[in-house]
Amino acid sequence: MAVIRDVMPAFELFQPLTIDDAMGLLARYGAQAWVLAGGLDSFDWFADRIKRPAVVVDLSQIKELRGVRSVANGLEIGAMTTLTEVVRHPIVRQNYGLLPEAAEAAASPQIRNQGTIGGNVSQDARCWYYRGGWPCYRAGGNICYADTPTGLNREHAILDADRCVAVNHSDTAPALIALDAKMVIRTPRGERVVNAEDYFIGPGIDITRMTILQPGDLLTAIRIPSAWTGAQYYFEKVRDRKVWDFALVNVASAIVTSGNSIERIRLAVNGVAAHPVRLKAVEAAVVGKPRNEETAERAAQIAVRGAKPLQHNGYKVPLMMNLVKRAIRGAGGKVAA
Amino acid sequence: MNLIEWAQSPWGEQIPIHIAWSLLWVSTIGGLLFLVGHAVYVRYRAKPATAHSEQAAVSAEIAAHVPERVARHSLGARLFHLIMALAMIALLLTAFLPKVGVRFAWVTYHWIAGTVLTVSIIYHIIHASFWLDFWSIWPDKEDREDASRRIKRALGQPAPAPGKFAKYPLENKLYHLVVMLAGLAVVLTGVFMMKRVETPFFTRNPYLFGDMTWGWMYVLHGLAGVGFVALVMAHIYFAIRPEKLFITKSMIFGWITREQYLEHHDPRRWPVSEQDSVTGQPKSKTVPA
Amino acid sequence: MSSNGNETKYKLIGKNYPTPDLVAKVTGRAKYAEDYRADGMLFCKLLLSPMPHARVKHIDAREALAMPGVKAILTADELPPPADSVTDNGTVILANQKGDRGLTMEPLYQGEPILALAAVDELTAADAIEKIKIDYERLPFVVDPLETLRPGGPNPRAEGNVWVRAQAPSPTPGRPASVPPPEIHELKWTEADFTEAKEGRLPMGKATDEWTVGDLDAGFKNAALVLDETFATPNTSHQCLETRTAMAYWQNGKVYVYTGTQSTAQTVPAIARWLGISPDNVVFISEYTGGGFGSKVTAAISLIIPALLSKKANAPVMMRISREEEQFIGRGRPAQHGRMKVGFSKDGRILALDMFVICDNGPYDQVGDASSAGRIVSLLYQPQAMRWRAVTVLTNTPPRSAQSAPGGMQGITLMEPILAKAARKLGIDQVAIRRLNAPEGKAKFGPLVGGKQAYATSAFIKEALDRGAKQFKWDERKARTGKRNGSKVRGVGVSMSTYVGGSIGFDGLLVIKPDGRLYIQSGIGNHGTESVSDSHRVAAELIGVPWEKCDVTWGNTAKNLPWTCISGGSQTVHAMTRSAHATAMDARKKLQEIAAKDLGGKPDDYEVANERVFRKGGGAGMSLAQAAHRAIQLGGVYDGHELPKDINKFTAASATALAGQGLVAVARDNYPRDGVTHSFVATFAEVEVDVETGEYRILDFLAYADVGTVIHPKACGGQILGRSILGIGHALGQKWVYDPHYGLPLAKRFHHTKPPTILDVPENMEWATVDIPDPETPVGARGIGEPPVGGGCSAILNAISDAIGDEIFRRAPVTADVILASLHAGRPMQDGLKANI
Amino acid sequence: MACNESTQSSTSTSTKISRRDLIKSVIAAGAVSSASYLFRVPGVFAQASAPGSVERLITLNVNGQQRRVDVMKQETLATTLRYKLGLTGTKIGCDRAECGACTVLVDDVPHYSCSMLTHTVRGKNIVTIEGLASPNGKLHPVQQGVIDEQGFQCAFCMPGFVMATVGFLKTNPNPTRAELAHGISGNLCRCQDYEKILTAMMRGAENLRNT
Repeated sequence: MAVIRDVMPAFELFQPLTIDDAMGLLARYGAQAWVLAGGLDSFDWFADRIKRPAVVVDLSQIKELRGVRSVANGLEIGAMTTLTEVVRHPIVRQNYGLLPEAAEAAASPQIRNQGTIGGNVSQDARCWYYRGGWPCYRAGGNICYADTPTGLNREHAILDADRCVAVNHSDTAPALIALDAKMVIRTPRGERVVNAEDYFIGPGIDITRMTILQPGDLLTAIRIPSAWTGAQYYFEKVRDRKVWDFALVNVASAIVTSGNSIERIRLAVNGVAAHPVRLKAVEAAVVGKPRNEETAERAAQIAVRGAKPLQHNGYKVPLMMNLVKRAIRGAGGKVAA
Repeated sequence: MNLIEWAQSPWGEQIPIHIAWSLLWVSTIGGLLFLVGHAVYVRYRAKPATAHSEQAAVSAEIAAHVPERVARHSLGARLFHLIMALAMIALLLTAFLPKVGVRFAWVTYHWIAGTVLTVSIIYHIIHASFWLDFWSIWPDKEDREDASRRIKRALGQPAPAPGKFAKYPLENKLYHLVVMLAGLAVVLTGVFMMKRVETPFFTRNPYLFGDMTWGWMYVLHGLAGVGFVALVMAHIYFAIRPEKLFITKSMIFGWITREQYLEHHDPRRWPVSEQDSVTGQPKSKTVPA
Repeated sequence: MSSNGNETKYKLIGKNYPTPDLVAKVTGRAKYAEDYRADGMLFCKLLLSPMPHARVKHIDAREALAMPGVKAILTADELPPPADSVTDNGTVILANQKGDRGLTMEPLYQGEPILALAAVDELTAADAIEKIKIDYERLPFVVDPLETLRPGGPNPRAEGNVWVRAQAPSPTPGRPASVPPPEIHELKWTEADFTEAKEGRLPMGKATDEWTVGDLDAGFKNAALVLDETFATPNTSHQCLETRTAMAYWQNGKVYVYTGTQSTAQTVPAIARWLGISPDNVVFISEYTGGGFGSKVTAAISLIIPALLSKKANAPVMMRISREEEQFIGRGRPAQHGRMKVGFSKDGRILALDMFVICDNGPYDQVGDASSAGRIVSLLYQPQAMRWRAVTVLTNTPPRSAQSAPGGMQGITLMEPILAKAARKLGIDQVAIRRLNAPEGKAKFGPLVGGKQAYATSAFIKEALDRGAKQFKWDERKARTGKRNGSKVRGVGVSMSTYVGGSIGFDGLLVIKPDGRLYIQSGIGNHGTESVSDSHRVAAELIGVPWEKCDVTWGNTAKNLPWTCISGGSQTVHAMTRSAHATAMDARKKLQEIAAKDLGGKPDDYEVANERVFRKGGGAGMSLAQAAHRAIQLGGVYDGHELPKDINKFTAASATALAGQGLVAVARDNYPRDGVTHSFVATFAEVEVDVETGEYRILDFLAYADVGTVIHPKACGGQILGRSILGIGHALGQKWVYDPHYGLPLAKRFHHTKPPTILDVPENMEWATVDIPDPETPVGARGIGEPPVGGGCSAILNAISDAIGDEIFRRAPVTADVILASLHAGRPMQDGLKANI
Repeated sequence: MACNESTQSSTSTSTKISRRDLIKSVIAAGAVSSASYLFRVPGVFAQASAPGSVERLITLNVNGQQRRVDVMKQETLATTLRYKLGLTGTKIGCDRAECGACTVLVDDVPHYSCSMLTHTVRGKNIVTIEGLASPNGKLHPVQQGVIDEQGFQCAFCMPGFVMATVGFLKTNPNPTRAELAHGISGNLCRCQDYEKILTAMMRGAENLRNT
């Protein structure tokens, strides 16, 4: 079969109005069905004719999936809320400033106008071998082309790689982990709520998926507890182009200090593994410590323990260290002028 | 139903990547059907297996030589069998649990178990070749004659009664043959496949072979792998069948009783003597006429 | 942003004005190739080679052709054979049988079109393509020029791996001179040659091209400082925002082709040659072109696919080229691996320069980048002695073509970091060392031809350096660089840059009609430079007609256009202001003669200005409208029934078609020119590097250009900064990435190939011009498309090393990972030799 | 920049279309052939009954007009605008949300029309470059800004930039140069005329404030 790209294959389209109808459709069509949110990841796969669902279930018409609601001790963001809506929402800006900062770092204005937070956290890997349609592990094959003696892996993983060395590129994911967000998932067996960091899985567990979502599952909302409102936030994304580019590495942290010492902290990075990495060891090590260069240095050392760089991504080790330092330093992160 | 999963290589060529995992169910169900079928057959159709021909009757003189406990499996052999069995179980679980939805980081366990299996098999080959009665596990001429006799009798045709077994029944020998082939297949392909994952043994190099060669290697590994599901089921089944229990026990304790020996085995083909029980080394010797 | 001067001298030249194409562009009415429709238009899709090098053994398209809605397929077997071409001076360039033909049975790179299929819609076409079965025989391939030069390295083509210029046969008297195409030879270097590679230095084995000027050894002997540096520039795609989409149909034996081009008039003979038909049977429509940058000089050969399919299917065929297909067939700038050994006197003068370049040519026609790199370096840095050696190596990567400042950009980028390093080592100011080596006046350059070097028409880059340094506050900024401010370090960089700025000898054609308006025919391509109308402002200026009364016709060769230069190599404004000048002079002469005939006296007694021709010092005269009437009555030379002998036949045909409509002015540019026209740019940049992330920002940027007389300041500024950023892209991140094991491209998307966004450059960038007219051309205008490119890239590279030192990068682009890794390791962590990583 | 909520491991093998479906679909396509430049009627399933199933014949509100149009299920808005409604001012530069040439306003918000299904904008107000100037031909202030400053070179990116600017100015009518640059940073210009473009768009913003 000759390969041809850039012509979207035909599919059957459904635009349910309620979550229940969507679940019904997913149940009916099983693995044949593809869930469409903003579509900016999906259309790539379709247009390349690599992934060819027979049925596309477009969530864009489901009102209950959209918008930001205040709930008991926290906030609930519908999975289909666009990144721009997240960025502009007054309460989110006021109490959870980390998230809009991360959301605004994603992609480009038009993409943020259409891309949803649910889609951003659920996006597929961007490894150029995988996306190029090469039959790698993640595509169901038996090889990783990026981790070979000649593989080109500048953007790839330094942590938790298992055969596949692709990374997760979501900018909002580490922010949500830092905010201790919960993912609300509708499954055929009912509703499930999981911690943000448990929503993501590495290749060791399931080499063809980035999240715990199974066919028939739906991410319906993201809950952010009020526990971290008023914390000091830090987000930074390092990328090649200043806009419209994926993170080489990004970092997000929420820190509550008492006096000068760190009382509580949540810290996560992305772009270093197939899943956003919550740095629990660092968190444990810096709690109670003063927020100074020494602590930052220590944190950086712990952060990259076990890092296994490939031929072309060694820079990610110092980069991750420096970003962790900045997150710990806080107050702009960059060393004082 | 397609037996093999194909993919397009980076150069657009059709290459196999692995077996269709549905074969796992084929193997499992096939295995079960065999067990049920066999159980039913034995229960209702099979003639009493005791009817042996006279010329097989054991002279008291020979019987006198047979010790109380006839050593059947040396300690080394038993340990090997145990380790191999454990490795095999581990391999099957790590390979197929994820395929049926039990998700965990299985690769490391899998290659470690694989390494254990490989080493144990190497040990077995050497041990069997130089310390054991190497030929005792291979079907010989008499096995073939007995086999045809038994088939004829099973089909109700006239045929002389089959003789007793040597050390190993023919089924046992055939089983060993199949397991050996499948085992060598998984082990050889598995060793190469370790070049594709992170292990302490090699630097990762997936380009050791071409896409096509690798593909067939994965297919072979997969076929042998699912094959083992059925083989292991059958093995366990026979191990717990009442009429075979004494063999199973012997794999644990190493010996069978004289009665079992005399009942099931042909001393001419598997001669034993006093000192055997002492050394625990069954060794063949010429039988006095 | 300023263009000083010219305020008084001219009414139109040097003034801003809304170009005649602007309203159509801004309202969406402007039609680019994909915007045309035709009844029963079919759509075609391409089947691309999945392998970097293979032979097509068998094609089975039965299943595809049996599909409803599938109309026809086209394979390489059905293409016309490559044809010779004839230059304006009659020289025959023999066809290159090994060139790109649009479709092939031996694909030489992954993505090369093998066949095309036409169907009622694209989905049908795509589904049909997937049903086509092709048996390939895989062949050896190489995507890294150094790998094929290794002993026993694979060859990209059966014939070999390097282009070698063939010896031209001695011209037989009576017959026009003919130029044979270059030949492909096999060149392998020795293991000994490659020992240097282990130390990261470019191996320098046998070269295929070489020239030397001056005493190199003496130069190095007298040098106070000798630097020997290896550096690599990237392969980069042109990535015009409009892909080379094309639509075509046939009518009464003529083919109508709609696609983008840089050069409307000159695309006609190209299409005729590619299709093997007469130029008279080609109608070419290209009113708007979405960028070219050298990749659409005479459109693209792929246009023959819809043209031939349309003939076969007997229906119009639209071929939309996708962005990924554009990455394959859209052309690219060849990477150059360079090694420069440069000897400086203690005050910074370049005494000797030994330049060696390997040019990654791709699989097809030889690009001239290697040789122009040598010439540009020799002109821009005026070394007292110079040797240039080069190998143009074929690889199984997409075809290359000229990209803005072909070779010049690479040569300057290989040289500038060395000059910057030398200045640091010798303790000389960066501007000063450039000024010291900069060309001036009729500066000589390049190889000796017939014992003489070529020379520039003029060069005022020293003025540009001086004024630029002042405007950029160079000394102020210099004082605050290199100091750590938190995690940030600033650096400033300056670079010189130049490229060819004009050709000569083309035609102009205009008609003054009885309505008193000036109808200007333009054969220039409309691809954003605005020279399509700018150049003709000269004619309006000289004939004294306000621009409001001028109508420019362009973009459709059925509309009687004159023979025109290709818009490449920044020729256009120079060449076409000259022919506009000549044409205006022809109009003036004819007006004066008509006036003399009617009103008595000699033609010289008459003046042409303010839409009139009148007796000098006042008195009798007539309006241009009246003169146009008279021209029609007089006929002959006045209304185009008699034409000058020296104009191109293409122009003659157009003029003949216009004859009788008014006063027809038509002329060839026969003005003398002493020297080769070049424009120059002095480029200044300040960057801020974050040493904790490796990211850097361009804080400020100034390009100070020597372009002669500025015709249209805003368009000029657009070119200066636009092409500067094209260069900057090569510093920031643009490159190709190929997997060496499979020889396949990985970077195919914009987020991989990284063309600069609006946030990657400062929100305020400055440009200026020295405004000294070129003495060798009537209005003094030179081209400015390419000259800024090398400066854009090099100024950034120099600013980075000014901030964080010389031991950071070994190639362009310089990305965050390189900076961080090198700073972390304390040595350059970048491989300067591997290609496409 | 990604948005499929669950990356289901949908089979990458082609959706088999039986010959009958194919012929059926082509006959159907014949009925609308004049419109179906780019897409054949999909013959996947004809599940009309299911909740959320969509009609192909829909009404779009484009530049203030109600337009009946036959839209394939997988059709993108850019395709519908260019090939069904003849609005070719909207350009396709990459078809992958990477260049911005296809930017249009959907309920005043800039979107990449190449990367959204036409069916998702039913009942929304779509404005393209053709819809900016007033019927009497008077240019939109932002368009006028381009004329005033000779913004853009080849201008293939221009419609997208103009639409992105018009959309951004609705949220921030008085931006700084830096703010506007961020606002239109989802548009690529390969002529790299950013300096002049930004100047023209700033002028457009000024024109808009003065109207």
